[in-house]
Amino acid sequence: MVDKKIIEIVDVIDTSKVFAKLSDSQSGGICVFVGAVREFTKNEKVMSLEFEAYEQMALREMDKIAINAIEKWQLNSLIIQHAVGFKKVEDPVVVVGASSAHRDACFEACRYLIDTLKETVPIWKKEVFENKTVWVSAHP
Amino acid sequence: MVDKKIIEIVDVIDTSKVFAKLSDSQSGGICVFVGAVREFTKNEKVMSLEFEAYEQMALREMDKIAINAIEKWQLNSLIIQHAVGFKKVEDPVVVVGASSAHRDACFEACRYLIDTLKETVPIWKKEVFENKTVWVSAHP
Amino acid sequence: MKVLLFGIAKDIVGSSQLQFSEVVPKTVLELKQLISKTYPKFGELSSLAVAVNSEYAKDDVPLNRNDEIAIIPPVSGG
Amino acid sequence: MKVLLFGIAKDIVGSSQLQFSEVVPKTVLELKQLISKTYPKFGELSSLAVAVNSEYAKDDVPLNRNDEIAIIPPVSGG
Repeated sequence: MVDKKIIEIVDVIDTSKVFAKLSDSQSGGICVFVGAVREFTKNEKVMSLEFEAYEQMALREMDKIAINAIEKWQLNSLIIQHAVGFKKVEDPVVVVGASSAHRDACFEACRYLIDTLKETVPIWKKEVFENKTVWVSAHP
Repeated sequence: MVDKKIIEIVDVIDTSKVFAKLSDSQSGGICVFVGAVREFTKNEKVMSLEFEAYEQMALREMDKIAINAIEKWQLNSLIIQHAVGFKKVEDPVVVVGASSAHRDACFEACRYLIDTLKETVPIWKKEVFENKTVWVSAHP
Repeated sequence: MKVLLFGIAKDIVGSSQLQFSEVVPKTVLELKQLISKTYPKFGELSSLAVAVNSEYAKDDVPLNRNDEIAIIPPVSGG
Repeated sequence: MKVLLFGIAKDIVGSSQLQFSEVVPKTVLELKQLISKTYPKFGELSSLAVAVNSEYAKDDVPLNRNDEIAIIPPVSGG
Protein backbone atom coordinates (compact mmCIF):
# COMPACT_ATOMS: atom_id res chain seq x y z
CA MET A 1 0.00 0.00 0.00
CA VAL A 2 1.16 3.48 -0.84
CA ASP A 3 -1.01 5.14 1.83
CA LYS A 4 -0.75 8.79 0.86
CA LYS A 5 -3.27 10.97 2.70
CA ILE A 6 -4.12 14.62 2.08
CA ILE A 7 -6.52 16.30 4.54
CA GLU A 8 -6.93 20.05 4.17
CA ILE A 9 -9.14 23.04 4.78
CA VAL A 10 -8.26 25.66 2.20
CA ASP A 11 -9.42 29.03 0.92
CA VAL A 12 -9.44 27.93 -2.71
CA ILE A 13 -9.68 24.41 -4.13
CA ASP A 14 -7.54 23.69 -7.16
CA THR A 15 -9.14 20.78 -9.01
CA SER A 16 -6.39 20.65 -11.62
CA LYS A 17 -3.94 18.90 -9.29
CA VAL A 18 -6.25 16.29 -7.79
CA PHE A 19 -5.53 13.35 -10.07
CA ALA A 20 -1.80 13.98 -10.02
CA LYS A 21 -1.94 13.88 -6.22
CA LEU A 22 -3.86 10.58 -6.16
CA SER A 23 -1.82 8.86 -8.83
CA ASP A 24 0.55 6.07 -7.84
CA SER A 25 2.02 2.93 -9.37
CA GLN A 26 -0.24 0.55 -7.41
CA SER A 27 -3.58 2.08 -8.41
CA GLY A 28 -5.59 1.03 -11.43
CA GLY A 29 -8.49 3.26 -10.39
CA ILE A 30 -8.93 6.78 -9.05
CA CYS A 31 -12.39 8.10 -8.18
CA VAL A 32 -12.93 11.74 -7.26
CA PHE A 33 -16.03 13.69 -6.31
CA VAL A 34 -16.15 17.48 -6.43
CA GLY A 35 -18.98 19.40 -4.82
CA ALA A 36 -19.64 22.81 -6.33
CA VAL A 37 -21.96 25.77 -5.86
CA ARG A 38 -25.23 25.41 -7.79
CA GLU A 39 -27.01 28.45 -9.12
CA PHE A 40 -30.42 27.47 -7.79
CA THR A 41 -31.64 25.96 -4.53
CA LYS A 42 -35.32 25.04 -4.58
CA ASN A 43 -35.81 27.45 -7.49
CA GLU A 44 -34.24 30.35 -5.64
CA LYS A 45 -31.21 32.00 -7.18
CA VAL A 46 -28.12 31.71 -5.01
CA MET A 47 -25.78 34.72 -5.00
CA SER A 48 -23.00 32.98 -3.09
CA LEU A 49 -22.30 30.50 -0.33
CA GLU A 50 -20.30 31.16 2.78
CA PHE A 51 -18.50 28.28 4.49
CA GLU A 52 -17.33 28.37 8.05
CA ALA A 53 -15.34 25.60 9.75
CA TYR A 54 -14.43 24.69 13.30
CA GLU A 55 -11.10 24.03 11.72
CA GLN A 56 -9.24 22.05 14.34
CA MET A 57 -12.15 19.69 14.94
CA ALA A 58 -13.06 19.50 11.24
CA LEU A 59 -9.55 18.30 10.40
CA ARG A 60 -9.78 15.66 13.13
CA GLU A 61 -13.13 14.42 11.86
CA MET A 62 -11.86 14.38 8.29
CA ASP A 63 -8.87 12.39 9.44
CA LYS A 64 -11.09 9.83 11.18
CA ILE A 65 -13.09 9.37 7.99
CA ALA A 66 -9.87 8.99 6.02
CA ILE A 67 -8.40 6.39 8.36
CA ASN A 68 -11.63 4.36 8.29
CA ALA A 69 -11.79 4.45 4.51
CA ILE A 70 -8.13 3.56 3.96
CA GLU A 71 -8.50 0.55 6.22
CA LYS A 72 -11.86 -0.63 4.92
CA TRP A 73 -11.07 -0.34 1.22
CA GLN A 74 -7.29 -0.79 1.24
CA LEU A 75 -6.81 2.55 -0.46
CA ASN A 76 -3.47 3.67 -1.78
CA SER A 77 -4.04 7.43 -1.85
CA LEU A 78 -6.79 9.61 -0.46
CA ILE A 79 -7.71 13.27 -0.48
CA ILE A 80 -10.29 15.28 1.48
CA GLN A 81 -10.22 19.03 0.90
CA HIS A 82 -12.86 21.50 1.98
CA ALA A 83 -12.96 25.18 1.17
CA VAL A 84 -13.98 27.96 3.55
CA GLY A 85 -15.07 31.56 2.96
CA PHE A 86 -17.31 33.00 0.27
CA LYS A 87 -17.85 30.90 -2.84
CA LYS A 88 -19.68 31.89 -5.98
CA VAL A 89 -21.67 29.77 -8.45
CA GLU A 90 -19.54 26.96 -10.03
CA ASP A 91 -16.75 27.27 -7.46
CA PRO A 92 -15.61 23.91 -6.08
CA VAL A 93 -16.22 23.68 -2.34
CA VAL A 94 -15.23 20.12 -1.51
CA VAL A 95 -13.04 17.45 -3.07
CA VAL A 96 -12.92 13.84 -1.93
CA GLY A 97 -11.06 11.13 -3.78
CA ALA A 98 -9.34 7.81 -3.46
CA SER A 99 -7.13 5.49 -5.48
CA SER A 100 -7.05 1.72 -5.25
CA ALA A 101 -5.88 -1.33 -7.16
CA HIS A 102 -9.33 -1.97 -8.65
CA ARG A 103 -12.27 0.32 -9.27
CA ASP A 104 -14.87 -1.06 -6.86
CA ALA A 105 -12.87 0.09 -3.85
CA CYS A 106 -12.24 3.65 -4.98
CA PHE A 107 -15.87 4.18 -6.04
CA GLU A 108 -17.27 2.91 -2.76
CA ALA A 109 -14.69 4.80 -0.72
CA CYS A 110 -15.34 8.04 -2.57
CA ARG A 111 -19.05 7.80 -1.87
CA TYR A 112 -18.39 7.03 1.78
CA LEU A 113 -16.04 9.99 2.09
CA ILE A 114 -18.54 12.58 0.88
CA ASP A 115 -21.55 11.06 2.65
CA THR A 116 -19.75 10.86 5.98
CA LEU A 117 -18.14 14.28 5.63
CA LYS A 118 -21.59 15.80 5.21
CA GLU A 119 -22.81 14.06 8.36
CA THR A 120 -20.01 14.59 10.82
CA VAL A 121 -17.50 17.28 9.85
CA PRO A 122 -18.16 20.60 11.64
CA ILE A 123 -18.43 22.88 8.64
CA TRP A 124 -21.39 25.17 8.04
CA LYS A 125 -22.80 26.59 4.86
CA LYS A 126 -24.79 29.80 4.60
CA GLU A 127 -26.72 30.40 1.40
CA VAL A 128 -26.81 34.03 0.36
CA PHE A 129 -29.92 34.87 -1.67
CA GLU A 130 -30.86 38.26 -3.01
CA ASN A 131 -32.99 39.18 0.02
CA LYS A 132 -31.95 36.80 2.78
CA THR A 133 -29.33 34.39 4.11
CA VAL A 134 -29.99 30.84 5.30
CA TRP A 135 -27.78 28.48 7.32
CA VAL A 136 -28.35 25.22 5.45
CA SER A 137 -29.94 22.33 7.40
CA ALA A 138 -30.13 24.39 10.60
CA HIS A 139 -33.89 24.01 10.90
CA PRO A 140 -36.11 20.93 10.46
CA MET B 1 -29.96 20.93 -18.50
CA VAL B 2 -26.60 22.09 -19.75
CA ASP B 3 -25.93 18.89 -21.73
CA LYS B 4 -22.25 19.26 -22.58
CA LYS B 5 -20.75 16.05 -23.96
CA ILE B 6 -17.09 15.25 -24.64
CA ILE B 7 -16.29 11.93 -26.35
CA GLU B 8 -12.70 11.45 -27.45
CA ILE B 9 -9.98 8.97 -28.30
CA VAL B 10 -6.66 10.65 -27.66
CA ASP B 11 -2.96 9.89 -27.55
CA VAL B 12 -2.48 11.49 -24.14
CA ILE B 13 -5.05 12.12 -21.42
CA ASP B 14 -4.72 15.38 -19.54
CA THR B 15 -6.42 14.91 -16.18
CA SER B 16 -5.78 18.50 -15.11
CA LYS B 17 -8.60 19.87 -17.27
CA VAL B 18 -11.32 17.34 -16.47
CA PHE B 19 -13.13 19.15 -13.68
CA ALA B 20 -13.01 22.47 -15.50
CA LYS B 21 -14.64 20.76 -18.48
CA LEU B 22 -17.42 19.22 -16.37
CA SER B 23 -18.15 22.31 -14.31
CA ASP B 24 -21.35 24.26 -14.92
CA SER B 25 -23.73 26.45 -12.96
CA GLN B 26 -26.42 23.75 -12.62
CA SER B 27 -24.24 21.06 -11.10
CA GLY B 28 -23.71 20.55 -7.39
CA GLY B 29 -21.80 17.32 -7.97
CA ILE B 30 -19.11 16.12 -10.35
CA CYS B 31 -17.86 12.53 -10.22
CA VAL B 32 -14.87 11.39 -12.25
CA PHE B 33 -13.14 8.04 -12.58
CA VAL B 34 -9.64 7.71 -14.01
CA GLY B 35 -8.22 4.33 -14.95
CA ALA B 36 -4.45 4.13 -14.90
CA VAL B 37 -1.69 1.61 -15.56
CA ARG B 38 -0.84 -0.50 -12.52
CA GLU B 39 2.65 -1.78 -11.98
CA PHE B 40 1.61 -5.35 -11.23
CA THR B 41 -0.96 -7.72 -12.76
CA LYS B 42 -1.32 -10.98 -10.81
CA ASN B 43 2.10 -10.35 -9.26
CA GLU B 44 3.78 -9.91 -12.61
CA LYS B 45 5.55 -6.65 -13.28
CA VAL B 46 4.04 -4.74 -16.22
CA MET B 47 6.50 -2.84 -18.41
CA SER B 48 3.82 -1.01 -20.38
CA LEU B 49 0.37 -1.33 -21.89
CA GLU B 50 -0.53 -0.88 -25.50
CA PHE B 51 -4.03 0.23 -26.42
CA GLU B 52 -5.55 -0.20 -29.83
CA ALA B 53 -8.98 1.10 -30.85
CA TYR B 54 -11.36 0.52 -33.73
CA GLU B 55 -11.70 4.23 -33.55
CA GLN B 56 -14.78 4.97 -35.59
CA MET B 57 -16.83 2.25 -33.90
CA ALA B 58 -15.38 2.99 -30.46
CA LEU B 59 -16.52 6.60 -30.71
CA ARG B 60 -19.99 5.44 -31.73
CA GLU B 61 -20.23 3.02 -28.82
CA MET B 62 -18.95 5.68 -26.41
CA ASP B 63 -21.58 8.05 -27.74
CA LYS B 64 -24.35 5.51 -27.17
CA ILE B 65 -23.22 5.05 -23.58
CA ALA B 66 -23.14 8.81 -23.13
CA ILE B 67 -26.63 9.35 -24.54
CA ASN B 68 -28.06 6.60 -22.33
CA ALA B 69 -26.42 8.03 -19.23
CA ILE B 70 -27.42 11.64 -19.91
CA GLU B 71 -31.03 10.58 -20.33
CA LYS B 72 -31.18 8.17 -17.42
CA TRP B 73 -29.50 10.42 -14.84
CA GLN B 74 -30.35 13.86 -16.22
CA LEU B 75 -26.69 14.75 -16.45
CA ASN B 76 -25.51 18.25 -17.19
CA SER B 77 -22.03 17.49 -18.48
CA LEU B 78 -20.29 14.26 -19.39
CA ILE B 79 -16.86 13.16 -20.53
CA ILE B 80 -15.53 9.88 -21.91
CA GLN B 81 -11.91 9.91 -23.04
CA HIS B 82 -9.80 6.88 -23.87
CA ALA B 83 -6.12 6.86 -24.70
CA VAL B 84 -4.46 4.75 -27.37
CA GLY B 85 -0.83 3.76 -27.95
CA PHE B 86 1.83 2.75 -25.45
CA LYS B 87 1.25 3.71 -21.81
CA LYS B 88 3.63 3.30 -18.92
CA VAL B 89 2.94 2.68 -15.24
CA GLU B 90 0.81 5.46 -13.66
CA ASP B 91 -0.29 6.89 -17.01
CA PRO B 92 -4.03 7.59 -17.20
CA VAL B 93 -5.69 5.48 -19.90
CA VAL B 94 -9.36 6.30 -19.49
CA VAL B 95 -11.41 9.13 -18.00
CA VAL B 96 -15.15 9.02 -17.47
CA GLY B 97 -17.06 11.67 -15.58
CA ALA B 98 -20.41 13.35 -15.17
CA SER B 99 -21.93 16.35 -13.47
CA SER B 100 -25.45 16.60 -12.10
CA ALA B 101 -27.57 18.68 -9.75
CA HIS B 102 -27.15 16.22 -6.86
CA ARG B 103 -24.48 13.65 -6.13
CA ASP B 104 -26.42 10.40 -6.44
CA ALA B 105 -26.83 10.86 -10.18
CA CYS B 106 -23.21 11.63 -11.01
CA PHE B 107 -21.88 8.76 -8.88
CA GLU B 108 -24.21 6.22 -10.46
CA ALA B 109 -23.64 7.57 -13.95
CA CYS B 110 -19.86 7.52 -13.55
CA ARG B 111 -19.93 3.90 -12.49
CA TYR B 112 -22.20 3.01 -15.40
CA LEU B 113 -19.92 4.79 -17.86
CA ILE B 114 -16.78 2.85 -16.94
CA ASP B 115 -18.54 -0.51 -16.50
CA THR B 116 -20.29 -0.25 -19.86
CA LEU B 117 -17.23 1.10 -21.65
CA LYS B 118 -15.27 -1.96 -20.54
CA GLU B 119 -18.00 -4.25 -21.87
CA THR B 120 -18.84 -2.78 -25.23
CA VAL B 121 -16.31 -0.30 -26.58
CA PRO B 122 -13.96 -1.88 -29.16
CA ILE B 123 -10.64 -1.05 -27.56
CA TRP B 124 -7.98 -3.64 -26.81
CA LYS B 125 -5.22 -3.68 -24.26
CA LYS B 126 -1.97 -5.61 -24.56
CA GLU B 127 0.10 -6.07 -21.42
CA VAL B 128 3.81 -5.98 -22.08
CA PHE B 129 5.76 -7.99 -19.50
CA GLU B 130 9.48 -8.54 -19.45
CA ASN B 131 9.31 -11.80 -21.41
CA LYS B 132 5.91 -11.83 -23.10
CA THR B 133 2.91 -9.84 -24.24
CA VAL B 134 -0.72 -10.69 -23.45
CA TRP B 135 -3.93 -9.37 -25.02
CA VAL B 136 -6.07 -8.85 -21.90
CA SER B 137 -9.29 -10.89 -21.62
CA ALA B 138 -8.71 -12.55 -24.99
CA HIS B 139 -8.73 -16.07 -23.54
CA PRO B 140 -11.07 -17.66 -20.99
CA MET C 1 -15.74 28.89 31.15
CA LYS C 2 -15.54 29.77 27.46
CA VAL C 3 -17.72 28.18 24.75
CA LEU C 4 -17.00 28.55 21.03
CA LEU C 5 -19.90 29.27 18.67
CA PHE C 6 -20.18 28.53 14.96
CA GLY C 7 -22.65 28.95 12.12
CA ILE C 8 -26.18 29.73 13.21
CA ALA C 9 -25.15 29.44 16.88
CA LYS C 10 -22.94 32.47 16.40
CA ASP C 11 -25.85 34.35 14.80
CA ILE C 12 -28.28 33.41 17.59
CA VAL C 13 -25.94 34.61 20.32
CA GLY C 14 -24.53 37.49 18.30
CA SER C 15 -20.96 36.57 19.21
CA SER C 16 -18.37 33.94 18.36
CA GLN C 17 -18.07 32.84 21.96
CA LEU C 18 -19.96 32.63 25.22
CA GLN C 19 -18.44 33.22 28.63
CA PHE C 20 -19.86 31.53 31.74
CA SER C 21 -18.62 32.94 35.04
CA GLU C 22 -21.42 32.70 37.64
CA VAL C 23 -23.56 29.73 36.64
CA VAL C 24 -21.09 27.24 35.13
CA PRO C 25 -22.51 24.09 33.47
CA LYS C 26 -20.95 20.90 34.82
CA THR C 27 -21.90 18.57 31.96
CA VAL C 28 -22.72 18.72 28.26
CA LEU C 29 -26.41 18.33 29.13
CA GLU C 30 -26.29 21.25 31.54
CA LEU C 31 -24.62 23.40 28.91
CA LYS C 32 -27.32 22.54 26.36
CA GLN C 33 -30.07 23.30 28.85
CA LEU C 34 -28.47 26.56 29.87
CA ILE C 35 -28.03 27.96 26.38
CA SER C 36 -31.49 26.78 25.27
CA LYS C 37 -33.00 28.59 28.26
CA THR C 38 -31.04 31.80 27.63
CA TYR C 39 -31.48 31.67 23.84
CA PRO C 40 -34.77 29.90 23.02
CA LYS C 41 -33.87 29.84 19.32
CA PHE C 42 -31.49 26.94 20.02
CA GLY C 43 -34.61 24.89 20.69
CA GLU C 44 -35.75 25.44 17.10
CA LEU C 45 -32.68 23.85 15.51
CA SER C 46 -32.74 20.41 13.83
CA SER C 47 -30.11 19.21 16.28
CA LEU C 48 -27.63 20.54 18.76
CA ALA C 49 -24.31 18.92 19.60
CA VAL C 50 -21.42 19.85 21.84
CA ALA C 51 -17.75 19.18 21.23
CA VAL C 52 -15.25 18.90 24.05
CA ASN C 53 -11.62 19.18 23.02
CA SER C 54 -12.58 18.78 19.37
CA GLU C 55 -14.57 15.58 19.88
CA TYR C 56 -18.33 15.14 19.83
CA ALA C 57 -19.37 14.72 23.47
CA LYS C 58 -22.41 12.90 24.87
CA ASP C 59 -24.76 14.54 27.36
CA ASP C 60 -23.10 13.01 30.43
CA VAL C 61 -19.57 14.16 29.60
CA PRO C 62 -18.28 16.48 32.37
CA LEU C 63 -16.98 19.93 31.46
CA ASN C 64 -13.80 21.33 32.92
CA ARG C 65 -12.60 24.90 32.92
CA ASN C 66 -9.63 24.12 30.68
CA ASP C 67 -11.55 22.13 28.08
CA GLU C 68 -12.08 23.61 24.66
CA ILE C 69 -15.87 23.55 24.45
CA ALA C 70 -17.89 24.27 21.30
CA ILE C 71 -21.56 24.38 20.33
CA ILE C 72 -22.08 22.40 17.11
CA PRO C 73 -25.30 23.33 15.31
CA PRO C 74 -26.42 21.07 12.40
CA VAL C 75 -23.44 20.70 10.08
CA SER C 76 -23.82 21.42 6.37
CA GLY C 77 -20.44 21.07 4.74
CA GLY C 78 -19.88 19.59 1.31
CA MET D 1 -14.71 -8.43 -49.38
CA LYS D 2 -12.42 -6.76 -46.87
CA VAL D 3 -12.50 -7.50 -43.13
CA LEU D 4 -10.73 -5.32 -40.55
CA LEU D 5 -8.79 -7.01 -37.76
CA PHE D 6 -7.90 -5.67 -34.33
CA GLY D 7 -6.09 -6.75 -31.18
CA ILE D 8 -5.42 -10.46 -30.97
CA ALA D 9 -7.30 -11.03 -34.24
CA LYS D 10 -4.60 -9.06 -36.02
CA ASP D 11 -1.91 -11.16 -34.32
CA ILE D 12 -3.62 -14.46 -35.21
CA VAL D 13 -3.92 -13.57 -38.88
CA GLY D 14 -0.65 -11.64 -39.00
CA SER D 15 -2.27 -8.74 -40.80
CA SER D 16 -4.61 -5.85 -40.06
CA GLN D 17 -7.11 -7.00 -42.67
CA LEU D 18 -8.42 -10.05 -44.45
CA GLN D 19 -9.45 -10.15 -48.09
CA PHE D 20 -12.07 -12.60 -49.33
CA SER D 21 -12.29 -12.98 -53.08
CA GLU D 22 -13.24 -16.55 -53.94
CA VAL D 23 -15.28 -17.86 -51.00
CA VAL D 24 -17.20 -14.81 -49.77
CA PRO D 25 -19.22 -15.18 -46.53
CA LYS D 26 -22.85 -14.09 -46.91
CA THR D 27 -23.68 -13.60 -43.25
CA VAL D 28 -21.95 -12.80 -39.97
CA LEU D 29 -22.22 -16.46 -39.01
CA GLU D 30 -20.57 -17.60 -42.23
CA LEU D 31 -17.75 -15.15 -41.67
CA LYS D 32 -17.17 -16.44 -38.14
CA GLN D 33 -17.18 -20.03 -39.37
CA LEU D 34 -14.84 -19.28 -42.21
CA ILE D 35 -12.19 -17.52 -40.16
CA SER D 36 -12.40 -20.08 -37.35
CA LYS D 37 -11.80 -22.84 -39.90
CA THR D 38 -8.89 -21.03 -41.52
CA TYR D 39 -7.39 -19.84 -38.23
CA PRO D 40 -8.28 -22.36 -35.47
CA LYS D 41 -6.90 -19.98 -32.81
CA PHE D 42 -10.09 -17.89 -33.14
CA GLY D 43 -11.87 -20.86 -31.55
CA GLU D 44 -9.77 -20.43 -28.42
CA LEU D 45 -10.91 -16.86 -27.71
CA SER D 46 -13.34 -15.96 -24.88
CA SER D 47 -15.74 -14.53 -27.44
CA LEU D 48 -15.84 -13.41 -31.02
CA ALA D 49 -18.01 -10.64 -32.39
CA VAL D 50 -18.42 -9.03 -35.76
CA ALA D 51 -19.22 -5.41 -36.50
CA VAL D 52 -20.91 -4.30 -39.67
CA ASN D 53 -20.65 -0.61 -40.45
CA SER D 54 -19.41 0.10 -36.93
CA GLU D 55 -22.29 -1.69 -35.19
CA TYR D 56 -22.24 -5.04 -33.43
CA ALA D 57 -24.00 -7.47 -35.77
CA LYS D 58 -25.85 -10.67 -34.88
CA ASP D 59 -25.13 -13.95 -36.65
CA ASP D 60 -27.97 -13.61 -39.15
CA VAL D 61 -26.99 -10.16 -40.42
CA PRO D 62 -26.16 -10.31 -44.16
CA LEU D 63 -22.82 -9.03 -45.40
CA ASN D 64 -22.51 -6.86 -48.48
CA ARG D 65 -19.42 -6.05 -50.45
CA ASN D 66 -19.55 -2.36 -49.54
CA ASP D 67 -20.06 -2.87 -45.82
CA GLU D 68 -17.26 -2.02 -43.43
CA ILE D 69 -16.78 -5.36 -41.69
CA ALA D 70 -14.61 -5.93 -38.62
CA ILE D 71 -13.70 -8.85 -36.39
CA ILE D 72 -14.11 -7.83 -32.73
CA PRO D 73 -12.16 -10.06 -30.34
CA PRO D 74 -12.89 -9.71 -26.58
CA VAL D 75 -12.62 -6.01 -25.77
CA SER D 76 -10.43 -4.87 -22.90
CA GLY D 77 -10.45 -1.09 -22.79
CA GLY D 78 -10.47 0.96 -19.62
